[in-house]
Amino acid sequence: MHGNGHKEDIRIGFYVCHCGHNIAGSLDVKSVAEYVKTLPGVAVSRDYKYMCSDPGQELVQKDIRQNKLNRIVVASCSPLLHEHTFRIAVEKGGLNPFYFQMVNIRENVSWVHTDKKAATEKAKDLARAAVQRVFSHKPLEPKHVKINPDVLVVGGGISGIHAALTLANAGKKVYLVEKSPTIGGHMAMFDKTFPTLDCAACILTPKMSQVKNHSNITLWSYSEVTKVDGYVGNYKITVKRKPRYINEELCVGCMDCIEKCVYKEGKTPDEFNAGLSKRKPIYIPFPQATPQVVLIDREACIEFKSGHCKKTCVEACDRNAIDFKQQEETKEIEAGTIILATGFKTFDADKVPYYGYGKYQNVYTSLEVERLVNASGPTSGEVILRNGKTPKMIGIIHCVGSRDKRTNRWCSRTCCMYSLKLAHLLKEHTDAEVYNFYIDMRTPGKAYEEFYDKLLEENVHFIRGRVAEVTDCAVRPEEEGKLIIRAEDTMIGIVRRVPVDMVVLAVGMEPKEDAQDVRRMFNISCSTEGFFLERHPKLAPVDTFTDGIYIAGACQGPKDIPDSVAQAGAAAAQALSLIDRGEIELEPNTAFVVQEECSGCRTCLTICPYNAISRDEEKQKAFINEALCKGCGTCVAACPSGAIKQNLFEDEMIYSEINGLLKLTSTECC
Amino acid sequence: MKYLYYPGCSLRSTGRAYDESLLAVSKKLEIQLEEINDWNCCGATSYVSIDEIDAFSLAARNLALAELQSSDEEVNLIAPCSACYLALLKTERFLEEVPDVSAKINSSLYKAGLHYNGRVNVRHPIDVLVNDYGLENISKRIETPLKGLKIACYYGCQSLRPYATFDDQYHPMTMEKIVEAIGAEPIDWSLKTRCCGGSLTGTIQEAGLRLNRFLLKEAQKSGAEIIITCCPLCQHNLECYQERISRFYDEEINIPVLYFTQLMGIALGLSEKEVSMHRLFKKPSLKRFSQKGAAAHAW
Amino acid sequence: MPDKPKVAFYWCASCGGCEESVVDLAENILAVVDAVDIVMWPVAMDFKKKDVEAMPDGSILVSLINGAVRTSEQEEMVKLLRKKSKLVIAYGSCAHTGGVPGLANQFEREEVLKFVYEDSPSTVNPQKTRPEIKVITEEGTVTLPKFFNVVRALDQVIDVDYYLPGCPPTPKLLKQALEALLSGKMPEKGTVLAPDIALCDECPRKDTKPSDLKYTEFKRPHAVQIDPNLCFLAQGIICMGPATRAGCEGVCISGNMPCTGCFGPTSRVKDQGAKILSALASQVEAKEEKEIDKILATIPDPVGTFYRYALPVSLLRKRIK
Amino acid sequence: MQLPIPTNVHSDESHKVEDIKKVVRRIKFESELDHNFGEHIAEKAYGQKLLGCIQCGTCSATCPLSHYMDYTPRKVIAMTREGFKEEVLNSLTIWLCASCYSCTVECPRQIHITEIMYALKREAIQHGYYPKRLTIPVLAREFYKRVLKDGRNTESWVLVSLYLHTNPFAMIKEAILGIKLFLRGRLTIGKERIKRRDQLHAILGNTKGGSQI
Amino acid sequence: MVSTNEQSTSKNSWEPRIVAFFCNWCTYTAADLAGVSRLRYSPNARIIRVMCSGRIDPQFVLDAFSKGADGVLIGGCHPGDCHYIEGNYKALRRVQLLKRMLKDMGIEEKRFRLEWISASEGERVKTVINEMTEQVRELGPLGMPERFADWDKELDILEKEINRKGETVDA
Repeated sequence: MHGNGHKEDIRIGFYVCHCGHNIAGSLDVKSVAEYVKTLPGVAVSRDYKYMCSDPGQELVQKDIRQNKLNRIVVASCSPLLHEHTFRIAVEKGGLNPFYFQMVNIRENVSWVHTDKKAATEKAKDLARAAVQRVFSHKPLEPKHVKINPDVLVVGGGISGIHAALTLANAGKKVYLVEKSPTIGGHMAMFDKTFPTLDCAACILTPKMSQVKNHSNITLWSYSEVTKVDGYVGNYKITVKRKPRYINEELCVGCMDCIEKCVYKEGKTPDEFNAGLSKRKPIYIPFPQATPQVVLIDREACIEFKSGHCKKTCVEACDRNAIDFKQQEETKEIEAGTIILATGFKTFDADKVPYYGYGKYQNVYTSLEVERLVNASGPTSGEVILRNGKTPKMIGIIHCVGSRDKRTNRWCSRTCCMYSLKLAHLLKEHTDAEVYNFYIDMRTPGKAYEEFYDKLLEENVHFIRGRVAEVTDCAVRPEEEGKLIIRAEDTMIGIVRRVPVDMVVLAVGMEPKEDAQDVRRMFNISCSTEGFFLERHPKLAPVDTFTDGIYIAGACQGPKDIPDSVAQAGAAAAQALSLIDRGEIELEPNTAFVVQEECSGCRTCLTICPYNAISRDEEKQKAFINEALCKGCGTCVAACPSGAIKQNLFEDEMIYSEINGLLKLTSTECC
Repeated sequence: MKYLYYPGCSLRSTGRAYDESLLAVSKKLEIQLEEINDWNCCGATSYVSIDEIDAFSLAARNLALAELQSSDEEVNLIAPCSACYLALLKTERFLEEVPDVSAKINSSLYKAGLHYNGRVNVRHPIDVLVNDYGLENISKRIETPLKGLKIACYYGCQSLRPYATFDDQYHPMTMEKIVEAIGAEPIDWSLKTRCCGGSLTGTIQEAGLRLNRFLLKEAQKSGAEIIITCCPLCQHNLECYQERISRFYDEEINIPVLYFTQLMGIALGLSEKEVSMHRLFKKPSLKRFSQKGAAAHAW
Repeated sequence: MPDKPKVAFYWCASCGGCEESVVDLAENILAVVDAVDIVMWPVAMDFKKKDVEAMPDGSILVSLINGAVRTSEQEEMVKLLRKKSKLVIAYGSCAHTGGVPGLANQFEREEVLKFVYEDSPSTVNPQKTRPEIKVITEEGTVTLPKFFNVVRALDQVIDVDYYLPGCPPTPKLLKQALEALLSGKMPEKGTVLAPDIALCDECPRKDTKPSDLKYTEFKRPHAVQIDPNLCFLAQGIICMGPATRAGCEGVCISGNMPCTGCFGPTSRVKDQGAKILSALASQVEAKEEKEIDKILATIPDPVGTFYRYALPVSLLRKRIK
Repeated sequence: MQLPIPTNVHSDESHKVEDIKKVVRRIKFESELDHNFGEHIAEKAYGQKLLGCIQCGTCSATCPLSHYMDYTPRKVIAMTREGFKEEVLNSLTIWLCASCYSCTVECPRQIHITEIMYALKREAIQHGYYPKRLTIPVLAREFYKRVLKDGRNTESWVLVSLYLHTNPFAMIKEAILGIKLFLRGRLTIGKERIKRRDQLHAILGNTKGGSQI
Repeated sequence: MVSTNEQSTSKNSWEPRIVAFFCNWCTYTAADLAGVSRLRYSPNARIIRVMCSGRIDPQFVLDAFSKGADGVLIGGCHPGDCHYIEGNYKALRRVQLLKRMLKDMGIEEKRFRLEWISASEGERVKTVINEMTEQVRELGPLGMPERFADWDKELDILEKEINRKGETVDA
């Protein structure tokens, strides 16, 4: 049991945390502490209620001083949560913070095992591994990097706009990159916003023009990020600026060119009107589009298709802003932090054929209805169906593409509320009978439940039951020519057939098509559903696992406008806090080549993903640039003669962990 | 092309026309069907209602027999009746995916000196015709294209649900493709997988008849001249109760209900007798095609 | 010759090449013979076991033992020499890391015997005769040593002070070792008496290895025309150099043959085979599992290639049944 | 149009009308529930998902027969989950299920509702709850017996015994249809039988399910 | 070289021991998620955290086996998702060759497994650990340390014989 005589006099302090009942309820913390006390090198072994609390940390510091401890092991939660906390505590106690190792007996043990005996055994094994590991720990200095104060915001919906403005108002330079020709996102398409029913455009457009006019914001619409290099504080981003075939500086948005286009009528489905109207090849998405610049759709424009257009648009433009030869541009920018606010897409109703979208012309998606009731929409706010009639009976189907394991299993959070809003607006516009078919009514927001009350009092029908089918097969004369909605009225316990003139599908929110590509590019993770994954669901909701990259809005999960704005503000604040600190401490887990041991075989050179390893031609040996090394350790594993080492993850440390886990004490290895 | 063939009980009684026409069509298309020796009832839906393991074991015996009869690495077994198709398919699934059920079935088989290795692939004749034989090859052999004949394809429940493997569960199109391949015109209607009530016509007739009435009316309304189906029980229900439905509901219902194989046979130049039209209550009027057919035949 | 230090040479499971290498000291051998008193050298001199047994414990300055340990006789002899010697040097790859005989650890004893006495293509043995461990004749009882199931490096049987690596060790290394020994300037116990750096360090083709090497295929030396001036790995030929200790001065390389790893790993490496595997596999130019396997399939015998000399001291030691 | 009164529906309906007129005290005490019932059925039907039902009613709305059921399929799931064993096993619902699998493929929680119905039917038989003169279980039983005996189902024989056991008068009505079928060779008098009935008897009846009927 | 276990493992109380190397960014995070989600899985795996699956040296795998692990599990990010661009591909390549080598050395394939588990796949951590525990349990103990001890029994026979002879002489 003794051994290690050849080592320096190691005095380990071991602490096992109860974490209230979280750990102590599922394993015997006392016996873990007692067991560890018997291990070589352990001078102090204690259990304590909450190690991360101030008294817990002070306990460690006091022990370091009084018991001359020179290694600390804490068995508590995941190192991803509290490793930093304890390192600081160790440092305050007067030890190098890297003389510390954390044992995860909560997420990896107490929360996942029910057999108390087995859990205790496992905790002991993990503790022994850590105790043996710290023998080979070395004092290290953390790496510091400077933070470039400029910020990149990706996505110009309400979240991106709000984050960009917050940062710009704080005096930071912001690049706002938006994929589509205008900022505004989904919110710009909405008519009214729940529960206050204030007009979306009225509250959004002022913010859009602030973005355009802010001296600290560089707005690049119709642009996409194509490459991200670098690391926290020093990101290098490549942006592709797609050609609009309009000189952005010259165009004033007078729209004369659109007027004069050889197409008298639009032929292309208008994206902004959810395809309910047609636009011309030269167009501006909507009157308040920002920037207020037109663009030409290459796919639709005769000049691009045949080269034989009269180019009446060019004639019409007295500022000579039209430029058919415009090329795609590639811009490089540098930013210290990045906020991703790339938004969501609505569920594709084609995937649920039983609701007849695309088959029956009077089945609409909620987004289409937003445009239909909008005064600036294709019908100037008049609710006229595709068959030219005004509906007298309307059915709104909730949870389309939500809460369904065959499509999307999550609740999209906004549909209940916007369905209520649409029910109100449709009733207001048409005086029709409106039926809501819902599974559960979810109104958990400020003044939301009150809005539901209002709708109930407006005598909107609420049928609790998921719709099985929308069909035109009539079984009664009164059903002829109608769309029949079949659902069980679960409150009453009877199946109902409700014939309506218009069906509204309350489509859910899902990750954008390119969410996976975006997250790869920015090196962040996605949750199973495909939304961007936050660092911690409660405590770090806008952080990601990559330092300096934050997420805001519906790209993180379904969210309504108030939540998106709140999150955008939070993301901006996180970025600001980093920028104002000026620098960030990085894990010193970099690799280094022991010069006298390197044979210069070049194996590592081919492997490093960051080109951090170069060859010193004079010495004929490899050399690792610490600033470029990110600490993956791939070269260490590959070095055939064991000449590369990784701080915090040296071979010896891992071997001693393996030994410890397999119930071998350090004397028994090798 | 060679397949093992599991006709099932219905095809030996109410569904004889299905059996005979399928065999005739297969012969014409040079698809060899070899009947499983001494096959037994698949268990259908009734058996599962009483004893699950017995039901699976019944079906599994057929699978085991099929394996005995073929040395192919993958034994393709055609089960034309929807209930048989599902019962066999489901047994295959459970054998593969539910270990405790699988153990019980295997021990039952063992008691009978049988063993099942999982080599059988249960196939629906539509699947085989469309995916193995190929629509193009069918088209090539058409002698009497049934041009302009409007057909409602009715799939019923169990050929597709819940384990549809060869077509979409909601909007199946394979039978329509066959209809197109033989030159006829499939009509679009939305009830092609709606239930016909199964044995309810015999047990709770009001319920059964109402379901069938709905189907028949909708098919007629959609302009179909003929309904074709791939299930003996569906065919029986849709065809044999028309008179009663007309009487009950006091409305005219009159539409021939054929097995899809019967219609195919006609298009392939087989005679009405060969595809067992004489077994139907209501023969379709295909006279306008017969001239051409006869000519081709004589040739 | 009471003043001269006593030296013993002994061989176990080996090919005799190590003995040859001692003779390869050429004229230097005379100096050695002059300086020491050889008390045991089965290959060259007629000393008996009992002569050694008669010596006091620790009276031999150094025993240089080559070969792996495979039989009970070898075990007995090395244990005897250990007792009588102040120092034991494991001489050559077989004693150091198990060597080529150690590859027999891919098989069970019975498999080996069966192959040798029955199945090998050059064997004619219809009666399936096997040597008997004990044969009683009129003249007396003749015994054969027990043939172990496991081949071992020397330090897996006795305590070893130093290692002279190589198959065989070079005369230069032996000379250096003997000089150090006689002058009493030996390093820390357990040291391998060769540079603790990989062979590439002294490889004559070092500069010809590209820095962006990726493997799309591995080639076997006999199957290709080998470029005499280009790094073997750059030619797709497996060379153990990066994972093998230096000290041989690249003799194989100079003979236009890749390193096969006889000097064993550096002191930082626990398992030579695993390390070269890691290095080579990391550089395979493929991302799809199937593609990777296709490229790696061009290494027909990974164990035989990566552990040619070091299977008995590898982490797994021997194939399990 | 006035619907004809169902001739051969088990006439529970009339009772119900009276029930409503009567003042009936309706309450369920926890002690009357079988709290293991839900999990028991979930296990049987390989449908742990049963417990994940959100009571949306898609099954009921998609069911072609829910109009005839005493409890909609959704209710049956809720009652099963909560342990209303008596009511569930006594219900008409489980016997009306025609195994069309619509609910199974439409369920947003992917609950294997059809399998649950089968499990409930078996449970009802095992516990002697099944309505002995209701046509559906009788058909199942007669079918079961026929196959147990011969290995194959001869439809004519099954139907005859069905009517004999339930409503002999209905047979007269069905006779015309029977004759029509017979004339077209679609009903046989002889019984279909397999040869190796010994195998069949070895295979069947190893579990106790069938012995309950 | 020969090591003994502190707690002797009798045959019937034997529990598989799996050493799991998880990368910090995906699989370790997924294991944390499994914890936060209170998923229950078998306690047979012991996790060692490394920054990237590319850090995993084949020596670690062999070392774990030789020290008594019955199975070794490596968890990394899905292809294309590596936090360090391509570390997981390097891990995959090594694993593919190592698998072959282990097979040649007589170690059953199911004792060594590489899994891609992303940060959000807590459920997968549970499934994989449960699955592997059961597979290894079926295979039984690998017991390399015990095998080493067993192999080395042939060595001491001679010595024992000599000693025994000595004893009889003494007697």
